[in-house]
Amino acid sequence: MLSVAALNQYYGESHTLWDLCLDIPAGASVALMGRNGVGKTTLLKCIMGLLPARSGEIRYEDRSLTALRAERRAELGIGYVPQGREIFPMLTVEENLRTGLRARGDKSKRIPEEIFEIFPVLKTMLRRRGGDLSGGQQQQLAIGRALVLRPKLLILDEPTEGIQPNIVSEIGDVIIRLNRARGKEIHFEKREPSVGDEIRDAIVRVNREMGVTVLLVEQKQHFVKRVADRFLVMDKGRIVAGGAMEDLTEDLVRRYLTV
Amino acid sequence: MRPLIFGMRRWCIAMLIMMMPGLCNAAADPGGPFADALARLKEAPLTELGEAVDRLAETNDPAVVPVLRALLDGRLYYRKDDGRVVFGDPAEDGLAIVDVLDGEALGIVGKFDLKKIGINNALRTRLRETLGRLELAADGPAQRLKAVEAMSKSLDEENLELLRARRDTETDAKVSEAIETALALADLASDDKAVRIAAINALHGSLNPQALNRLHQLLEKDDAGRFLEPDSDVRNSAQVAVKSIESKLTVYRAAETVFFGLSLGAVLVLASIGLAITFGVMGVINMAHGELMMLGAYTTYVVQQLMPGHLDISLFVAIPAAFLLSALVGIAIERGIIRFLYGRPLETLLATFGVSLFLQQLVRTIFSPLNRSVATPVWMSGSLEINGALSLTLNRFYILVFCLMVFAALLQVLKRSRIGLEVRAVAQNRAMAKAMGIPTERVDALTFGLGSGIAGVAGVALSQLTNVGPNLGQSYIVDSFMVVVFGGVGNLWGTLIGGFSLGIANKLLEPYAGAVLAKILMLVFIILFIQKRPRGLFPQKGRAAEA
Amino acid sequence: EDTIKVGILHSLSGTMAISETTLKDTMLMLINEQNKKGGLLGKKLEPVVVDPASNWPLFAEKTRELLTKDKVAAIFGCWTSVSRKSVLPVVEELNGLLFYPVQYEGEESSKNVFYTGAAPNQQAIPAVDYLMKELKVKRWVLAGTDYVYPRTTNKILEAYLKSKGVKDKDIMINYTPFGHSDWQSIVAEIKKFGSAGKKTAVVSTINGDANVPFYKELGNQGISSEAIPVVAFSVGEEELSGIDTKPLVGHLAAWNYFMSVDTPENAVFITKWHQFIKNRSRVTNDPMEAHYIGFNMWVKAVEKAGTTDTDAVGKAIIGVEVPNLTGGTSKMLPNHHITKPVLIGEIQDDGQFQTVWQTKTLVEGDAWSDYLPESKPIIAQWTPPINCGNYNTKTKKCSGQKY
Amino acid sequence: MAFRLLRKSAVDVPFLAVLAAITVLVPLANLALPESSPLHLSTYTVTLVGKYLTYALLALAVDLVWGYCGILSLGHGAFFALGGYAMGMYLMRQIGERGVYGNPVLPDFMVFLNWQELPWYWYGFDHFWFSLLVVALAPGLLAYAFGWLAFRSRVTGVYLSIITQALTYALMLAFFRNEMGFGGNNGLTDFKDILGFNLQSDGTRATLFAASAIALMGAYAASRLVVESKLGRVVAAIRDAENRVRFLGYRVEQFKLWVFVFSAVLAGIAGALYVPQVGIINPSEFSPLNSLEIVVWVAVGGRGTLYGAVVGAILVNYAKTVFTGVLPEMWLFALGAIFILVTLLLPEGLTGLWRRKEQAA
Amino acid sequence: MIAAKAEIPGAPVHDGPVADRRIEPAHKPILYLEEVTVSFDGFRALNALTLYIDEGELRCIIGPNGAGKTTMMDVVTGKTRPDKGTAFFGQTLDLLTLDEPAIAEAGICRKFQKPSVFEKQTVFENLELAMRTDKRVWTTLFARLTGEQRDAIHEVLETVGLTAHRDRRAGELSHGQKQWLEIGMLLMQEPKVLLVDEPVAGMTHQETERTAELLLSLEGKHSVVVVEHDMEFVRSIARKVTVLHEGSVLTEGRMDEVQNDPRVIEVYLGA
Ligand SMILES: Nc1ncnc2c1ncn2[C@@H]1O[C@H](COP(=O)(O)OP(=O)(O)OP(=O)(O)O)[C@@H](O)[C@H]1O
Ligand SMILES: Nc1ncnc2c1ncn2[C@@H]1O[C@H](COP(=O)(O)OP(=O)(O)OP(=O)(O)O)[C@@H](O)[C@H]1O
Ligand SMILES: NC(N)=O
Ligand SMILES: [Mg+2]
Ligand SMILES: [Mg+2]
Repeated sequence: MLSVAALNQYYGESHTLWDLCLDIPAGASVALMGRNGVGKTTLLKCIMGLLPARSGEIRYEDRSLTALRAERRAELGIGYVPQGREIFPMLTVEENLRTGLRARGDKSKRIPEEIFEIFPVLKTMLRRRGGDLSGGQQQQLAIGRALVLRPKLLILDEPTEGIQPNIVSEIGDVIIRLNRARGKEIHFEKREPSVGDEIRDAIVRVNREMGVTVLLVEQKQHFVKRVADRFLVMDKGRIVAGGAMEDLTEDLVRRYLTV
Repeated sequence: MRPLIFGMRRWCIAMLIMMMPGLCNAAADPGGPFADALARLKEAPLTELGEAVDRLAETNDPAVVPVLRALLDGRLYYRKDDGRVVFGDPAEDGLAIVDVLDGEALGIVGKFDLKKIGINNALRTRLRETLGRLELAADGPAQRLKAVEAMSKSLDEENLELLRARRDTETDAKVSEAIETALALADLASDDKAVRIAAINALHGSLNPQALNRLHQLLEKDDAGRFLEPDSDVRNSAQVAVKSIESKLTVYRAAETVFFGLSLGAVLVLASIGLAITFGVMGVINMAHGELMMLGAYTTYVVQQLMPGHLDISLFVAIPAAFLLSALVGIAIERGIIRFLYGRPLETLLATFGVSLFLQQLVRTIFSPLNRSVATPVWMSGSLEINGALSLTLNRFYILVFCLMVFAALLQVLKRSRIGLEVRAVAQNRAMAKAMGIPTERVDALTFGLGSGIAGVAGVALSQLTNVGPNLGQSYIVDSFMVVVFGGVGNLWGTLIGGFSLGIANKLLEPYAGAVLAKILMLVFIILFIQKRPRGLFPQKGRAAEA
Repeated sequence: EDTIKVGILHSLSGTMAISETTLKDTMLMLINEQNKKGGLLGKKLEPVVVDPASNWPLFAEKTRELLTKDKVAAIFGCWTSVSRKSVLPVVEELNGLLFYPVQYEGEESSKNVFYTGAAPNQQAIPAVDYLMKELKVKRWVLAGTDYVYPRTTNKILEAYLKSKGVKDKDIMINYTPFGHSDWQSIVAEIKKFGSAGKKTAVVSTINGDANVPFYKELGNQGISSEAIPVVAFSVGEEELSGIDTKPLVGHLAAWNYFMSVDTPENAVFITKWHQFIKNRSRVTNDPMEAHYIGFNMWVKAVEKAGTTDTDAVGKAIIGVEVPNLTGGTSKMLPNHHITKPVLIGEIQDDGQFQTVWQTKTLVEGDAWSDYLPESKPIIAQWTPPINCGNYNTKTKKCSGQKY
Repeated sequence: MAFRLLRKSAVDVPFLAVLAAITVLVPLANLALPESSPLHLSTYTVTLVGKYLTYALLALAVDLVWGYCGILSLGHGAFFALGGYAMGMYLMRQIGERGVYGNPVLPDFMVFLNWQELPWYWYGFDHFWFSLLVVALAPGLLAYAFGWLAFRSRVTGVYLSIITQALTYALMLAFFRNEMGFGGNNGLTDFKDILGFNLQSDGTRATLFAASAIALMGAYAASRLVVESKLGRVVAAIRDAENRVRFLGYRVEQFKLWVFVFSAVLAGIAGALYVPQVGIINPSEFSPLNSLEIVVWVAVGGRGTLYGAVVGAILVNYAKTVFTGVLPEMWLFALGAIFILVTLLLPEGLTGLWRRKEQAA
Repeated sequence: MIAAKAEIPGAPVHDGPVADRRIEPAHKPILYLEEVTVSFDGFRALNALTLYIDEGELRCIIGPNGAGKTTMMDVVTGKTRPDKGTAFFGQTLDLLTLDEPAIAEAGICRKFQKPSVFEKQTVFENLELAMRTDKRVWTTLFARLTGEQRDAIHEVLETVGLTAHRDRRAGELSHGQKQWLEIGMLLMQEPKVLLVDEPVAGMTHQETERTAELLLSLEGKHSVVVVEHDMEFVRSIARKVTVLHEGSVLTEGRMDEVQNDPRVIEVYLGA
């Protein structure tokens, strides 16, 4: 699905990514981990085309992305949820969502209803300006906005930062549901009927067949373990380890993830 | 409401067309009194021309009206070599001339072969009056109205006689009213108290400026402190009539002031609305905005030069042309300069300041530093006469309408098309907009082009009001920024409301404070207003705005 | 190669470029003509053009540059009074020569400046006389741009009108800022003032750019030249070329020259101008004639003095007579002003003026107005025994400009 | 800390040294060397450079508020002009009886506009010390009143910029009015002498030049001390994150006000030195375009460095002098192109070029 | 001299259920929010919120996104004026009459949800700016660092672990380091009350632990109010927890109590 080869990136004179290589098979859900400042965000931005790479190649679905502008990459089905949410502050929630419509390619003028099924809070705040939302609401909006594109590859940079715990787990569910490639069933323990349950049912209904490939940067290990089926570990601008989630050993964690 | 009379010039042209037939069969006796009088017309020095005109009029020849009309319009010449008096009309490389006496077309001659029979202002008034007497029975009611108006300027016995005679046969209500007013004015001088009172009553509520003056005179005292009008009854009626007229006038004056304010506001709005996009939405401090307007104004000029015979429709060509030209220049500026400066908004100020110097000098080099003369089409000249006290100048009226149309169109574009949303998204977070699949470069170019194009269209409107010269832009740029900021950056409605309120406030102040002080007060007002509302009239509120 | 340098100090950019660029071209033409005739004192004349950019301090700086760096023999330049005021101390300090070609408010006479435009008595007063006598005007609107030339002119006119028995209530004075563009209220005001039953006229000292919107508004509000004639002192052919004049026919201007004047000298001048500027539609105007006169006077004086030395030329030029373009001969007076005819013209639809009145003889420019109490006793005389620009005939003393 | 010291020694010392050298050498080259000497500097040059130096001081003032405090003032020309008018009024009063009407008290323009007596606000200007006081006080007080209102109401960004522009525009219109008693459009001119010295003598000019250079040095050093002080850092912090500074307990508006007033006073001093050298002050100094140009000088030189502003002001004005003489009909093209190219190619201004080189080394 | 609530001048007597549920009444309250309501265009971000913070206590505030936690801090620090209600600091200081600097000076300091440091200045300078001193204009102009002040800065540098980075520009720090720097800046202000909005967002597990230690070490010396969504972190520092929901207090109590409150589970914690 996505492969990066020998990628080098510099901020001015400072070399941030070093001959970086990675490979993400279609349908996978990959967690990218690493300490603060090792270059995770930088890598994602390069993939998205928001930062120029000095050398190396990025391929996506058998075509080279290297020469494409960011907006073309979005049209090809790469959705991006940036670190720090990057909501358009003066646009209303609805307008924030509508920004993704152009890249859908189906000339649709309506925001797909499934977004509101996933994040009902957005529906109640359609007219409020994005910048006025609380931090957590903004995060939901950012994910919703990326989903408007109907992405085939979804890139999320620390999506749980500042999110209330139950929504964090919902986001996890959403990611799993969108990804689905693992074919795992998600179990919702039905207790009393509640709003939350309805949401989950909705998510289950939505996009069963989607099979979105996911690339996720995340610090919370329990979340990662639940959502991702593979991991990659980055250190000092390189990928230093990777594999199936089960292979993420304590040793690796100690070496690359603790301060 | 009464039928509307359009401006003087439209009427003149109507006259010209109407007299054409008369002109052709004007074959007068070459040795007769008419020919003599004509010869006298040609020879008389300016001081004696008046008598010559009277002599000509007395001949009662059918050709008198066209000759006097031509004299008035400056179309009467005589040939230097043989002294034949001719009508001259501009033609390719000179004047097409037609003999006055026998109607013979004498072909086209150069300007230097002819001498114009010139008149002056005093004579013009006299000519109009003479023509008025002659045309009191003309076919067109508008013509008759002019005739009555010209005659009321000097209400001697002869004129009164004619007017009284006309009163009985006149069919047009407006003309009748004008005649009644004229006669009533004359009656004010009557010896008979009853006639005077009747005249006053007839003038009750009249908006004819002479009526008010004459009524006022009735109330004045002479140097010895005696009333000019001895009879107190007459004075009392006059008092009442004056009151009624003045209260009407107050209302119309207020309406006039509001119109003045709206039209000034329309100019401000037009000048700033493009800036509301390039500056307000995109955040580019576009110092070249004024020059983009200037380009629009020059486009109007060029279009008029390119289609000389079609003045009336030239503006409709100029508007899209100016939009395109300014938009293209705007896109060029954006692609060539501004796109390298996103994220450095203050530096756009420096670069666009350079661009503005450049564009100014460019038109100076191409068109010379002189102002260009942009003609006003007939349908935009003169005024829409609501009544004697209130008339709306047509150019301003249309510009007001045009301003609202441009605003509505722009609003629709920004609302209906995707570009409105996308441009704001790009302005707020360029990288994220890209990541959402918005082609930021195209959006930037189009938006800047749109704002610039609107500046060009504003230039077309300005060309109808003011100088078309290299400095046009500079005289509006400060005001434009003021309006956008006053209205609240990023809010088109704010620009509209802001522009109109500043316009009206300015015009309300002007009669009391004078033009300069009014402007100063407006500026001080803006400064103080911004203290109260630091983000303009329609601020962008909340957390979002603080980030 | 040895040349005589002539400085040309006219704004080629900024607000005044509209008016002044033409004067720069006029000077280039005149110098060109003179060189064709063999130059001056056997040397070629070399124009030095600078751009003071409508910026008054820059005028002073450029003057200094011309006089010290380029060492020009004379400077022809300035338009606005403030630019002249800015240049004045510099030409006096460095003892240069300045020929100033524009009608102005008077109240000045410098040893180093020659005023070839009209003083108020050569323009304003005759125009008002004409309106009073010929058009029987009884009510007056004095409308001007708010700066010193209109202020002074209006003060002189007000005094003059009052001396003729005009009452206060029949005079309306209105000032507007430079470049004023929204004339709606003021024109409505004038219209109201003019509807009081007495013949009313507007005496306009409105400057430059403000005229176009002013006249447009007049036309649109239906104020014809017959109803309320406007006589302007700052609107010439050049200004009219930027206005659609059809609605303005019959409004007036007072100048010392019109392009339409029918004399052989003028015909030659116009032809040469068209050849030089390579554009047959270009017009000529009064300040151009002033430069024509001024330049010819300077040439004559240099020839007479046999040198370009300032003091010698300054002495020689007084009394020099050269033909003007209206058929007379203008003379440089000891007060550094010249004699000029006064012409009143009506605007025609082709953008030209038709002369409707003119003085029988040439009028001597008066540096110090007789209608202002403070300047009444002052005279300028740059010949012995007085030899100064403001000699107070009461106190018998000189003051002011360098003497 | 070390970093700052380094910066100071790298630029400030040579910069001040050059200025000091100019202060001494230029007047010497003008007065002491004979005109025939190749090293002689003409009075024209001295006056010209003197004018540049006052512009440089003005640019320095703008850089303080814009480069360091983030207040883009589009109205600093107003403070400059006020200082200039204060000095001009002194110079007018010095004319005394030598005016054209010989009135010992009233300036000429008042005489012929029929003023009967000196308006009260002209009192005191016959004293030099009083005028100097007003040179600083008038701009300072205006800046104080304006800034107090604006900063207290938290007017920021373009809103602030535009009302500063409105301020100078309103003052321009006001000073154009002859009723104001400042000579209207003609302004104040025809000055004779200052402190008894003839303004047109070379000695006086050289002295004025030296005064300008010294004022610039003083202002530069003072400004440097200010921006390197803790106050300077607070102000820079305000520029970058105004709200955060408030939550640290600083009264942001007072800091802004202080810098704004300080800068306005510097601008006033620049104006006061400018007027006797160019010989005229008129309301067009208040024109919004003039103020805009000052900002352009600073941007061309490179903002937020102090010396960048000085370099920018001098270079742009030098270019103007040269172009208006050499390319009288095309110079706007040249100047426009320079502005565009500097923005595009040198984002940190001309001095940025040099800084970049230094960093590379 | 423990002032009973009713005796506090200016603070209205409040006998609502929240007050009754106060757990450790022995402590003297330092921050009083009573019936505070804030609305934005009709939307109530805070709805008659009543909250007391005691001197020296470490209080965690949790609640769903949009519950009004940040808005509550905005009210306390003077950034937002409430429509209704009162806010007192100590017994006499009416926060609603003060502006931001005055509140900061009185001793309430705040860390923002988004790390906000002066990116162009060094770590050292950032701390110096924050330091508690006379912050008037003229004194600032002539301010020189005393040895004592320098020591204080160094001490804080040690505390937040940035000694090695003291001369780096703050903009060059990683996210976590910026968070610490900002906490350091709070410490420099020697506040009585620290409001800390989401201090561990974006931190790795280990960084989070260090932050927890840091905050715990402040307990007793300062009142600390922490807003955080990371429950592990909250658990590790929590003494008393307040749960906000839709602009008012849903419940308040010890962590284990709160955690098992079905309402909290429903609106916040989830299954
Ligand atoms: N715009 C920039 N200019 C210069 N250096 C940068 C810039 N952005 C990031 N860096 C540096 O590049 C390195 C990688 O940053 P990046 O944001 O990719 O880290 P990260 O792994 O995403 O960290 P975190 O977990 O804190 O988000 C860091 O050392 C950072 O300081
Ligand atoms: N200026 C504003 N205009 C409109 N709504 C606002 C504004 N400020 C805040 N809100 C709304 O008020 C509510 C409370 O916001 P607040 O930021 O206090 O939540 P929070 O509890 O801090 O949430 P989070 O945990 O997600 O940061 C939110 O719904 C938000 O959208
Ligand atoms: N002298 C003039 N017209 O300013
Ligand atoms: Mg990151
Ligand atoms: Mg929050």
